[in-house]
Amino acid sequence: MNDLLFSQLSTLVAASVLLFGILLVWRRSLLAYIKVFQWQSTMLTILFAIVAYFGNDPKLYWIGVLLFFLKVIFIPRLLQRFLVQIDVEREVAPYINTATSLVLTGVMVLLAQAMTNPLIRLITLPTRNGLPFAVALIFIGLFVIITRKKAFTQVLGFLVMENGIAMLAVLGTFGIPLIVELGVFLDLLMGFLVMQVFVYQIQGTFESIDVSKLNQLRY
Amino acid sequence: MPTLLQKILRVGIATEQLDLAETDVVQVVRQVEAKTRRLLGRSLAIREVDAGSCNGCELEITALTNPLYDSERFGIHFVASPRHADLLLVTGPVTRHMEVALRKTYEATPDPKLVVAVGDCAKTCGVFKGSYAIAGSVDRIVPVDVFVAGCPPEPTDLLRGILTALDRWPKS
Amino acid sequence: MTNMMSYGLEIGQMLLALALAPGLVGLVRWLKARLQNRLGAPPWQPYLELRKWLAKDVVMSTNASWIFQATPYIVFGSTVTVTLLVPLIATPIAFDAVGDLLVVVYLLLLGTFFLALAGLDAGTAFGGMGASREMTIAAIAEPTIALSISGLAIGSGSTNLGQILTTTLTDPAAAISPSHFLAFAALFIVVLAETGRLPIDNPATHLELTMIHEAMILEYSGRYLALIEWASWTKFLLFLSLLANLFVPWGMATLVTLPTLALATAAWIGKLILLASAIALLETRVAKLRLFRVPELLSLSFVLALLAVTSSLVLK
Amino acid sequence: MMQTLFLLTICAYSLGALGAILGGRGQLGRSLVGALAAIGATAGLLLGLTVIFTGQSFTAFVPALLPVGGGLALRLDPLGAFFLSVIGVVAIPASLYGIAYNEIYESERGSLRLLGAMFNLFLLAMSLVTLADNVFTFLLMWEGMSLTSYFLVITESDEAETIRAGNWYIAVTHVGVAFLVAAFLMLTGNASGAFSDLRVHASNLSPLARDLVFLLTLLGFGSKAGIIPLHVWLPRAHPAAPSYVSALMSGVMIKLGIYGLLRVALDFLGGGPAWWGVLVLVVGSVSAVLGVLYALMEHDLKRLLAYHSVENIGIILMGIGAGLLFHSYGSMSLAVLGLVGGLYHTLNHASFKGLLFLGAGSVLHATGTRNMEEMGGLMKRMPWTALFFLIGAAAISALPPLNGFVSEWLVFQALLKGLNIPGIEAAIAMPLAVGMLALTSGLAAACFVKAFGITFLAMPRSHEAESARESPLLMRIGMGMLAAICVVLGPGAIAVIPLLSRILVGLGGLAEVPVSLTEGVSLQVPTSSSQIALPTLALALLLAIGSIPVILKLLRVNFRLRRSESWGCGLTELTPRMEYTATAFAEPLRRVFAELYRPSKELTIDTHPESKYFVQSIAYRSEITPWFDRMLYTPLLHLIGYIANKIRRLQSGLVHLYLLYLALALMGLIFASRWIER
Repeated sequence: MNDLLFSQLSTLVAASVLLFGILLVWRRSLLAYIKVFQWQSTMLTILFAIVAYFGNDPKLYWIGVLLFFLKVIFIPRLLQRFLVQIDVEREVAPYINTATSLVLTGVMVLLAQAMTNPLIRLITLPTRNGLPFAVALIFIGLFVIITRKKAFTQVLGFLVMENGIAMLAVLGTFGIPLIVELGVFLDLLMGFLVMQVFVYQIQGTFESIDVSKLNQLRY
Repeated sequence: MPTLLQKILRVGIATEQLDLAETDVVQVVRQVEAKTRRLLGRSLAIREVDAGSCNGCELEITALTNPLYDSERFGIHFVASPRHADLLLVTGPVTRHMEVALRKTYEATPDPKLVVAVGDCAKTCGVFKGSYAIAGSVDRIVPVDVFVAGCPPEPTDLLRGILTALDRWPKS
Repeated sequence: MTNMMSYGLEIGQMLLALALAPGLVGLVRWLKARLQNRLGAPPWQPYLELRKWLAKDVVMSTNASWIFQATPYIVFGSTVTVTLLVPLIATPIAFDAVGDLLVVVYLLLLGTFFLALAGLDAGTAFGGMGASREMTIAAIAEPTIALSISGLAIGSGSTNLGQILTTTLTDPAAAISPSHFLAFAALFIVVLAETGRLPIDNPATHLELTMIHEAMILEYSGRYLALIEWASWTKFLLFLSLLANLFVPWGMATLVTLPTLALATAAWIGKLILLASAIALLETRVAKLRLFRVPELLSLSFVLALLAVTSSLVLK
Repeated sequence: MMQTLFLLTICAYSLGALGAILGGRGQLGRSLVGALAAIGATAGLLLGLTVIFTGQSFTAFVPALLPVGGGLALRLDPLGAFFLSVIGVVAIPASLYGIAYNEIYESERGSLRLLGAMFNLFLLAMSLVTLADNVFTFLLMWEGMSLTSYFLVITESDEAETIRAGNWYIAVTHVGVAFLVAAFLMLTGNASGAFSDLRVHASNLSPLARDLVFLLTLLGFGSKAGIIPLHVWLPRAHPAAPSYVSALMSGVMIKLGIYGLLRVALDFLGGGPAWWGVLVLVVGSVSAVLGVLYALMEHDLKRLLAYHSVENIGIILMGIGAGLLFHSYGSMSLAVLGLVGGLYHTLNHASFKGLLFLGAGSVLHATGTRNMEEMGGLMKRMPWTALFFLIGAAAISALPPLNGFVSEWLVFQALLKGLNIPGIEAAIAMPLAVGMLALTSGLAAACFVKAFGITFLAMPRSHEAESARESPLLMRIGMGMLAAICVVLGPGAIAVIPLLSRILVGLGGLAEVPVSLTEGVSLQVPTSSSQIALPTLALALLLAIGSIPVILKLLRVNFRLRRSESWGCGLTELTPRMEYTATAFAEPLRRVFAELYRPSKELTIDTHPESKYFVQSIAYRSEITPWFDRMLYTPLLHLIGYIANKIRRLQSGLVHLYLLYLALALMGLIFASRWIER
């Protein structure tokens, strides 16, 4: 019964983490992106807590707390400040329109299911049913990075992808050693800061954060 | 979302309560409510026709639906089609362009129906009187049940006018 | 269950649905008024409107044909038939064998089809616009509905409403499975679209250009208007009941005795009030979407439904 | 008994053809030719029903006829009998309708003789396709069917567009025949061409050869059935042909593609691996969705219907694909569910599409145009046509309790059951198929609101529509018969479905005992509690609708009604130009699916030379080129043109050179045959 509850709960929360990933594809205002990311990270924290509780792994709580501070409070706040500075509100005209993107998202989820299906049959972890969602989330993050024009959105895509990786780790292995996790966090932070600088530079050069303008550099 | 809810709670109900002092307004309001209940099953649908007004009257009419006056609490609401309406609220001196439109609106409203002409212009054509663009006051185009005087009339006057018109509602 | 009682139950729930539908809509309106800091019309206002419409004359366009006159009856009749099919307070019911979830959806589509035709019948631009929009939204909402139905049907192995409810009732663990949760979210969006609520359609709008449902019925008056509005209110109640009962069936009567039925009715009304409040809150919070954003919202719900189906397939 | 019916069918059609050549003009002649066709069709229908009811096959073998191909072998088993009956169902009303419709050809337009003769021969050839029992007979009749229908398509040969439509038709059909010949050659091998030998030989083929045969038949029969992208001839040929011929071509002829596919894939090959089913399912889903999407953008009433044929063939194939998929997994009762869904939709589509084409023909007859933008207000001018068209429109939109709903329900149930199939390809294909089927039916409803609403309701948009008159009695009778069938086949499904499951008994290893899909008055899905009782539902619906006015009367509700102008927001006059057009109606969907349609837009605004704020005229033009035309056929035609240009060099006009070619070809053939021998 405990295992069943664990399995159901973890899958449910994993699904909601994915849900916020899909919402990211749907929304257009950059402020909404931040909110979505915040909610997604909150759900991810809850997922860490669930795995820590049922999997009897107290150090996961610590990672959860860390994650909460970093992704629910620190990064969104930074992003918001950032948004005020670049003064852009909306993602306009992505390369693929929103309705099609959403349908493609559905297809990506199907693909993720197909990919992880053999794996799920192999392993016996109670959390295995959430794995396709994690893989799907990574795909979606990648998809957002590919199809959106604003550098800001791409940063969000990167963050979401990272959330997917964290989810894959916690569901697939019940968390990796703390030190590795810390390293990943650091990496993430560095990556994020680098991208921020990058966006500032684009903004400064083109007076826009439209990445599609980068091709002007060729001339 | 939380900010919105906080704001809603902080403001509370903005509609002016009836049990304030026994003023003239409140009495009117009470009477309107009673009458609409008796005659129309407490549901009165109004179609507003702007037959060339300066929009002063419209401002006051719009005020009827705001949270302060909230005409909806008496079952009075505005509708998008004369087919749904019980009462036409006509404003302005009828211009020649709007003459046909007014007539057609009257024609399109199902019986039983009432017409309330709002504002001084509707009765006398006001400052526009004698202009080449004017077809005449409202009662020359469609049968009017009640005139509401004022330039523009206050929401209370409007309610009083509607109330008087309801007296003319055919008894079934 | 004896035959007599089960048919009595059918008639009873039909009458109950028709009787409560105006009140439910009135409740949403009242709650919305309160959230807008207004006093608002009391929840029973729609009943008064119905009575008034039934007493008024009908004005019918000279362009219109018998379609215009038949439509209110067809719309109302098909909705009434649906009230017989959807288990509202007890399960299983006699009409489970007559129609399943697909029949419910297609019967409602029958009403929409004729309403759209009636919108075109008078030859006005707004009527045509409403018809076009309504059919567009109905068409692209259809895949989500079908997929949500499949999501529900996988668990119970059947589209039979009674069977679905019984399966959920006997297996509460399934109710917190992600597929259940996702199918609910998907269906909720579709319900908003199908019943013309915000952010898809604004039921309180007076501006023709933003209308969907109301643009089609601008020509209707008197008893026809009463029938169409009553039917659309009943449709709203039915969709909310489907949402409530399919995903949270607890409280429904499985035995037909007076106390259980009374309890079940109370539970059902409680669930409806909860959902109605949620919708009122949502309608206060969100703005209407531009018409061409609606397909995006519906494709979002499609993805959710697809996820619901595939995740329940994986879990099998 | 069966012998008599068979002979009657043959004789009536032949006499009809003969009569048309000899006379066939004037009221009497036309009636005679049409009546003979109707008699033939009736006899065929009775023959088919007899075979279905008794379960005994009818055989006739005439070795002396066509001795080269192994004689004229005919055998009518239940599967063929079903399709023969479908021919009868549409052909009887169509023939009667044709008697009155042909009046427009009395003048110089087209040849009435050719039309009458080809019509009868077309029916004969179609009937014999379902009867054929060896390869030679089958292909001969298939070709006869194609050729006669080609002549029917180009009846109005005074129009260049008609000729072009005919060219498309004949080209695609013959590409299809080429695939079929290849498939049948592989199936026949060294055996005789008799179908019974084919069954034996097919079981000895290697899996690869079987796959190849399946693919070839899917392409060959698919080109006739109109699967995407081989459907290009449908939207061209159907509008060009006389309407009752379109009804037959769309209602029946394309279904013979389904017959062929079932015959080969299920009967000869006895089913195959899972991917066959998935492939058919995918082809079906794509055809269904794209068919209806392009139908939505059409304003030519008959082209719109033609695209809907593509859609419905897609739905039929979805049922059949699901059936084949279940078959490969060995769940036979579910296989029957899918196949019965497909077959029932075949019958239903024949009835409502036949009806709709006859209705469109009636409108064309009255207004002289196929363009919906010039119609409107026909409801009052042609009340019967309008009523029948409405029934057809409701049926094709799958509205309960009409017949289209029943078959879509069956297909839906088959797909839902398919979700339980293990294996990842089913887990991906099935949910998408469910979604696409639902999208299809929703869009079809939208499309028929447009087709009916714009054509029949509101005000007439042109002078022709304004002066339209109701069609002659015979045309109304033809439509009325099909409308009645549409209504009856809804609740009547409980009587028809058991027969359909009997047809499939023993085919390709399906169980010998018919699978019961009904229980009492309910349709029942095997191994599930999903069921619907259409008769009860229809009754409840009728009662509910009928009792409302009564109850309102009892409540003493106000029943006064006043007629007045439409509410046009106070406009001086509401003119037909202000009505919503078909283009406008479809605009939201065009925008939603813009990525697929990629419409070209052209907006020209003429302003006054003095000031750009005074607009004198605005012209808006938007066109949609279907992607298969854009991406497949245009390059293909260019390629063929290029090759033909190169080959032209061979044509020198010198007789000697041609003799040399002959000699070379002869020698080449001799060598080739030696190589094949070895």
